[in-house]
Amino acid sequence: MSAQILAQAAGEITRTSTGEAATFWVLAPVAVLAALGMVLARNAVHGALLLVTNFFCLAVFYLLQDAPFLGFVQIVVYTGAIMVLFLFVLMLVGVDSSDSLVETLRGQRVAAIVLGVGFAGLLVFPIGGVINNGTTAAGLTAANDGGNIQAIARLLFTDYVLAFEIVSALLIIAAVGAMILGHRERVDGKVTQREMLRRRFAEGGRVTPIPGPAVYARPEGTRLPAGLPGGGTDPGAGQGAREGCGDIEGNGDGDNGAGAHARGNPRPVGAGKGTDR
Amino acid sequence: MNSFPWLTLLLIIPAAAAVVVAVVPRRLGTLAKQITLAVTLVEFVLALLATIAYEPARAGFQFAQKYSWIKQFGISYSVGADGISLVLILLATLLVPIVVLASWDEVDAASPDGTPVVGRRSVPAFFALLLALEAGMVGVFAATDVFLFYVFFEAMLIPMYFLIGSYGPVKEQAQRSYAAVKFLLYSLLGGLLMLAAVIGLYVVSADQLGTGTFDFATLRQLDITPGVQKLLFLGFFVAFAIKAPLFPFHTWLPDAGAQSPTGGAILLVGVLDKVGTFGLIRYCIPLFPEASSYFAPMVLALAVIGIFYGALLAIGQRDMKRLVAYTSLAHFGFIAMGTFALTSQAGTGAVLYMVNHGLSTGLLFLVVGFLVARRGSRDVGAYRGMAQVTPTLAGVFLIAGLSSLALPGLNSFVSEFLVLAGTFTRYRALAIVATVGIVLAAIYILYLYQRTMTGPLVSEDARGVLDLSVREKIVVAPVVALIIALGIYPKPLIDIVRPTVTATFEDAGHTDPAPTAPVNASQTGGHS
Amino acid sequence: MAVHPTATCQTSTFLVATCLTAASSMSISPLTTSSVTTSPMTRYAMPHEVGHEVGYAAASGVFSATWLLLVLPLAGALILLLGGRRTDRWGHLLGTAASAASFVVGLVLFFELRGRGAEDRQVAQHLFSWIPVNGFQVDAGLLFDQLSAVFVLLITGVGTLIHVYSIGYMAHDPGRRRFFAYMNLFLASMLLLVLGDNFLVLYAGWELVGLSSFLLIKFWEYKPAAATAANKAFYMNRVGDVGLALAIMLMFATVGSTNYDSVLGAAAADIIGYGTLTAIALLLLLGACGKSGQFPLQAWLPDAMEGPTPISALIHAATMVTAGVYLIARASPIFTETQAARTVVVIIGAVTIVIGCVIGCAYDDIKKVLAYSTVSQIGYMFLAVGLGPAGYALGIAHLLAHGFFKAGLFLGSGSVIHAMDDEQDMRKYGGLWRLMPVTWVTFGLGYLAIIGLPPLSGFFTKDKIIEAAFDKGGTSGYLLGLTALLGAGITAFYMTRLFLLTFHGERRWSSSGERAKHPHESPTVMTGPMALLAVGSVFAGGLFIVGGTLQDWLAPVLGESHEEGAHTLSPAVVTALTLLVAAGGFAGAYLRYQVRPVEAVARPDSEVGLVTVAARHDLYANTFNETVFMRPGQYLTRFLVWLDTVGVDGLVRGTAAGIGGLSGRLRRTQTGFVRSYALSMLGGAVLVVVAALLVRTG
Amino acid sequence: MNPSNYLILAALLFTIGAVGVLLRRNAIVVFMCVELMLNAANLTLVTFSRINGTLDGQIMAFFVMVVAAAEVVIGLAIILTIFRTRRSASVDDVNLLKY
Repeated sequence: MSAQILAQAAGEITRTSTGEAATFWVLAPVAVLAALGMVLARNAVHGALLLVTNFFCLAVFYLLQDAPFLGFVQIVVYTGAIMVLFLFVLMLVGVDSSDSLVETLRGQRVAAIVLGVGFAGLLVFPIGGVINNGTTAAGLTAANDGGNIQAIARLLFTDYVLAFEIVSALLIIAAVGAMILGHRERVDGKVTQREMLRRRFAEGGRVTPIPGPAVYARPEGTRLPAGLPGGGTDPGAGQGAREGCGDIEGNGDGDNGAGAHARGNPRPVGAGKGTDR
Repeated sequence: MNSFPWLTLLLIIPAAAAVVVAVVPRRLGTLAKQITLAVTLVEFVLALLATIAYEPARAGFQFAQKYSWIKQFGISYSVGADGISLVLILLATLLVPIVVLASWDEVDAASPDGTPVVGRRSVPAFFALLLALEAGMVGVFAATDVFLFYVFFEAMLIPMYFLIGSYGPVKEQAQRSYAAVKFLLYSLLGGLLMLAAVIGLYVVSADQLGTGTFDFATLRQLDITPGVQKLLFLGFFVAFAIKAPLFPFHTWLPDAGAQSPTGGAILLVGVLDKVGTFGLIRYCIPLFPEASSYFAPMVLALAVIGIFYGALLAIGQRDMKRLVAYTSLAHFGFIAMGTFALTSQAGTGAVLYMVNHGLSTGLLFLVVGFLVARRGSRDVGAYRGMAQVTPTLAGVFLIAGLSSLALPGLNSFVSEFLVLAGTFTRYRALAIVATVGIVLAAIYILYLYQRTMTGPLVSEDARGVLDLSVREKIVVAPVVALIIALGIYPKPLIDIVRPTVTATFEDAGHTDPAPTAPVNASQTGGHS
Repeated sequence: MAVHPTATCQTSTFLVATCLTAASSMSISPLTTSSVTTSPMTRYAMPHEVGHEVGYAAASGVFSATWLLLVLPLAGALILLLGGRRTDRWGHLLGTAASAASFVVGLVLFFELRGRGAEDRQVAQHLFSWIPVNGFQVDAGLLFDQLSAVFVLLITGVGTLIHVYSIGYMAHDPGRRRFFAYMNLFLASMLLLVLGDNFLVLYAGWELVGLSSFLLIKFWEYKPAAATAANKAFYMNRVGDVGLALAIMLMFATVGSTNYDSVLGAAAADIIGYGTLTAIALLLLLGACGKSGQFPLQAWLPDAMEGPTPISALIHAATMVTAGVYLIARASPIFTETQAARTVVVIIGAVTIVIGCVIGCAYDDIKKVLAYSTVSQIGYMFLAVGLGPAGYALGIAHLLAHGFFKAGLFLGSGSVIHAMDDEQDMRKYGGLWRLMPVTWVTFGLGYLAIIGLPPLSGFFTKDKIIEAAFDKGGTSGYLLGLTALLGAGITAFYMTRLFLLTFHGERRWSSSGERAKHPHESPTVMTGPMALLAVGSVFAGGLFIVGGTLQDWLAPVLGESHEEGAHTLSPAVVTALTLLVAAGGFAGAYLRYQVRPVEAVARPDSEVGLVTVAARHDLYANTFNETVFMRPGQYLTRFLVWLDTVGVDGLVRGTAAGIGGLSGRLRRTQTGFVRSYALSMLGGAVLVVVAALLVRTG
Repeated sequence: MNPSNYLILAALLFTIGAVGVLLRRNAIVVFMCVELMLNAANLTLVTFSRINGTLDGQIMAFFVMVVAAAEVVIGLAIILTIFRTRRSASVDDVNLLKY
């Protein structure tokens, strides 16, 4: 109930004709610039954030057009869920990778712009024509009499119930699909504990655990190699703390899949089985 | 006797036999041959009985049978024979047993340099293909439903394709497949155009008669507007011009003729190409009378060009089989000229010419096949002075050549003179030009005979070449006998063909031009 | 049917024999059932033509055996050809017997014909309906009338003599049986030609005769020269046959039938227009020239000497080459009506006379000289028949006389060649008269006949032609007369040259050393026929011309010859002139070749006069044919073969390659970049929107 | 205020999205542009729903959102699998399927 009141409230505020025009002429340029920004942003994350602003403007427009349910769904589902998913993937794929805007395909840029402008022109001018002859909007007051959500629900579960069921099936399939795509079959056999112990002693590597990092109080203590009881230093022990949180050098170099940084340090035995995202 | 289902029988026997022979295992090659020979002989006897049962005087199709096949489109399995188709069925059923006997050991014969070519080319398959081809041929001539005709028109190509493709000369694999594919594509292209025209016919019949039909008899009654008629005519004409090669569409024939086995070549040139000329006189003229008289000058021009082009090219050839193929290009020029001169003499002559050409070129291909089997090479240079070593072969070669250059007393003269005289009454200049063509005919035949048969023997090892074996003589004898008999007394054949051709032309509104100064009406006017 | 019989082919024998008996049995049946011919021969009298009635009586009684004339040699040929090796021993006797039997039948029919009244001496026998197609009704029938009777006798008579002669001449030839088979085939075809009652049957005989001459010229096949000569003969005959075929088609187109009675009746009744008639006549003339080796188409006759000598005698002297004259005589109603065509015939005759004589003098090969002499003598016959009604009978008379003495000469030359073991160069002969007396006498008589010594036949027939030529009147009469006279003179010259070189003068051969020659008299089987022919060449002329027996005999067929017309020169003067000219020729040759010594080797071209050089190359006829027809023909065929492979076939392969190339290029558009696909999608979207807008606003 | 203005705005946004798809090589950005195009479509749907006075447009927009969600899930999963194997998220590197 509260959502419905809230929706109606939001609807009334913005629907007065002058108010609507005002908000439109403010938010429309914002939406367009946000969209342009998203396209032209070198860094993907900046693009994502600009897209979010674009979605907010759209949400407002929905509210302006007597579609409070969609407005909120836009904000909650679209911006909230999908954009976050984007950011999440961006994080995995490399947040700070900035693309070079140099075009590789011959004539792609020119053609894209020409076609884009042509397409926009074709769409806008006829609609422009429509505006001049002043089509009047029938308005949704009649349709929304019992409240927008109730009306939508009535329609949804009477005329479009089949579509509704199919879409639900679609979502399930999407979820399963994502799982399948994400899953990586284990290639090597499951390493039992016996096996790990056998490997630990078989290779002749370090058997005892590595001494803890902060053996000496001095700030660079973590970098000094540990001294061995019989003199000399144990290179393995000088494991520095990680510099910064797991930065992954940009596009495609270095095996950051496993997270370890191979600076002369043999893979710590048993440190982790192929941790991956 | 007219209700006896001759045609269906003639159609089913080879088809069934083809299946049986195809199943015969490879080892039992000779068994396959014997079955095929027996079946084809029975088929020929049946065809003879049908001809005897056929009453030339009665108009329309005899032995007609009609069963609806695809109701929605009004397609029915309807067969019937008139003078023209019966004679061509007779030719087909005659040539096939001869081909079977002629290629008795050609398929698994040792390759020219003696090493036996065993296994790779299955003998039963070869004979099954021959039988399938015969079924296709009988079907295409017997069909009186245009769609059924089209089906058989295309069905015939497949066995021929395999015959050329896998049973041609052993060593020339590349050229063989090239020739086979070229033949198939060329004929299919023609077939497609014809299919378009057939469908056009269906549509025209649909809006004129309410329900569309493919039945030939009803389609003849339609009065199609000249514009549409011209289009449909061209659709049919190009398909038939490709099949019976007229001038510009002929390039597949020499390749196919050279690369196919002897048997294949005889059937290809002897009967398969006749489907084209048969189509011209059976489908193009009756169905589209105005269009055919409109296009007649064009076709005649192509025909005359074909006569000279084929003859001149034949003179210039070194490959014997290609040479014979080009000669039949010239002969088809005569046939097309006869058909489109639109007089009953020329038409009867054209149909007779189809039969005679089947015999004379068939014999020529047989003889060339025997030569190639003996010396291995198709090049003319490999043979000189063979008459001293193989006199009977040389004699038969000469008879075939003389029949091909239309020597009076042999079969082709009757038809060639009819064609020329018939054309003369309507198109004088054309006939004069065409008559000069018979000199070229003499040149290419006798020049070939001179290069291969006369003069000193080509080389000492040719001394050992054998003359005709008994089997080969049995193959050749009936054809030679027929060539001479049809030359001296062609009346029985003419009596069968003449009524149908006269009816075809009169229905299409073409009557023979009367002589300008008739001496006594009683003798000339009487249409017997 | 040149099926070489050495290898037996039993089955084809059986089959071919059955179809033969079938054909003949069919012909017997009409005889036995109804003696009257099946198609009623309506008789129609021509309104104004005097006594020239065309219409045939039905063959009855003994005439019902007319077809036997034809079938006997045909049967002989078939038996010998298909009999194979078994018939080798008696093959030649069978051949001669067949020819003799046919001659006997011919004689019987001839005397039966003589017994009848003058008007119903034209007997037609219908055999069977050959090509019945609506308006084109052609029946195979035989016509035995005065003209064909005379020819039958000539063909079978001279034929039989030559068969007998060949027994001796071909005694040692392995292919003797095949030779006699072809000779019988030739007789049968020639008889078919002369006995046919229909132009198409004549055409059939015409080409079959061409075939048998082809077969016999290339009888010694292993010699390439013989093969090429045979081909050349056939090609040139075929060129002539085109003319004949077109004439027959024109007849059918105008008269609606090709029978003699219809066509010749229509011509006589002046129904056919003058233009068409001239066209028919000229086309017939083309056919005649092809077959008789006249002016434009004479190149093949000398080459035909490659064949054995009996053949040169029978075919290329007596019978086949005269077929052209027979054709013109048979079609006399057509030629009588067309003045233009006859002038062309006369011109061709005159030109050929001169060509024949001039070349005749230049050759040293005895058979070539005789061949060219034949060409010029036939020129005389063409000249005669070209003069119109007056000349037909004279032409035939000269033809018959020529048949005798030219065959005699050829057989004589054959026996000389035989004696000098196949040496044909006259410069290698000399002084043979003492060694071969019989040949010398018979050859001599033939020689005297041909140069026109008064009592012999040549004098009568040739003199009459020269007289008729002068009687034509006007400048053309004089011109023709003079050429004929000139021809007579040159003929006397080269014949005397030939006679002296061969039989007189000193021996230019040796009977020892490696090229030893032992000339001896030929066996009686050869000299017998030569003697008979010699007798014939002495009396034949007189028999035919004196008292106009032949002219009256042929009148019903060839029309009355206007004997009483005004003479431009009195006959006595003409005769005197001819004798004078002949004597001059004789004297010239005698001085040149008897008195002065003859070199054994002919002088090279550089030393002899221009005319002789031209004559040695057949007045460049062959070179002309080669440059105008053969050379361009070869280039044309080579060009067309190239055009076909590159042009027409190129077009086909070109389209295939084109489609291949196109698809290759289209393949390049799939770059693999998703963005270029997206671009094309956007392009598509733009097009859709444009289309939608156009449709909505349009 | 005339509702068609929204349509013009939607058209512009759609075109910007389309051009973005064509120009950018980073798969994720391309994917975001697609999302942008979808939202532009949603805006038009809602506008037409208002013009026609029926709610069908909004329901259509609702379904578009659901489908967009499903699509994003799958799209990103694919991008990740490609990234895992090829270490690069550039669209141009995935060009093996060509002539």
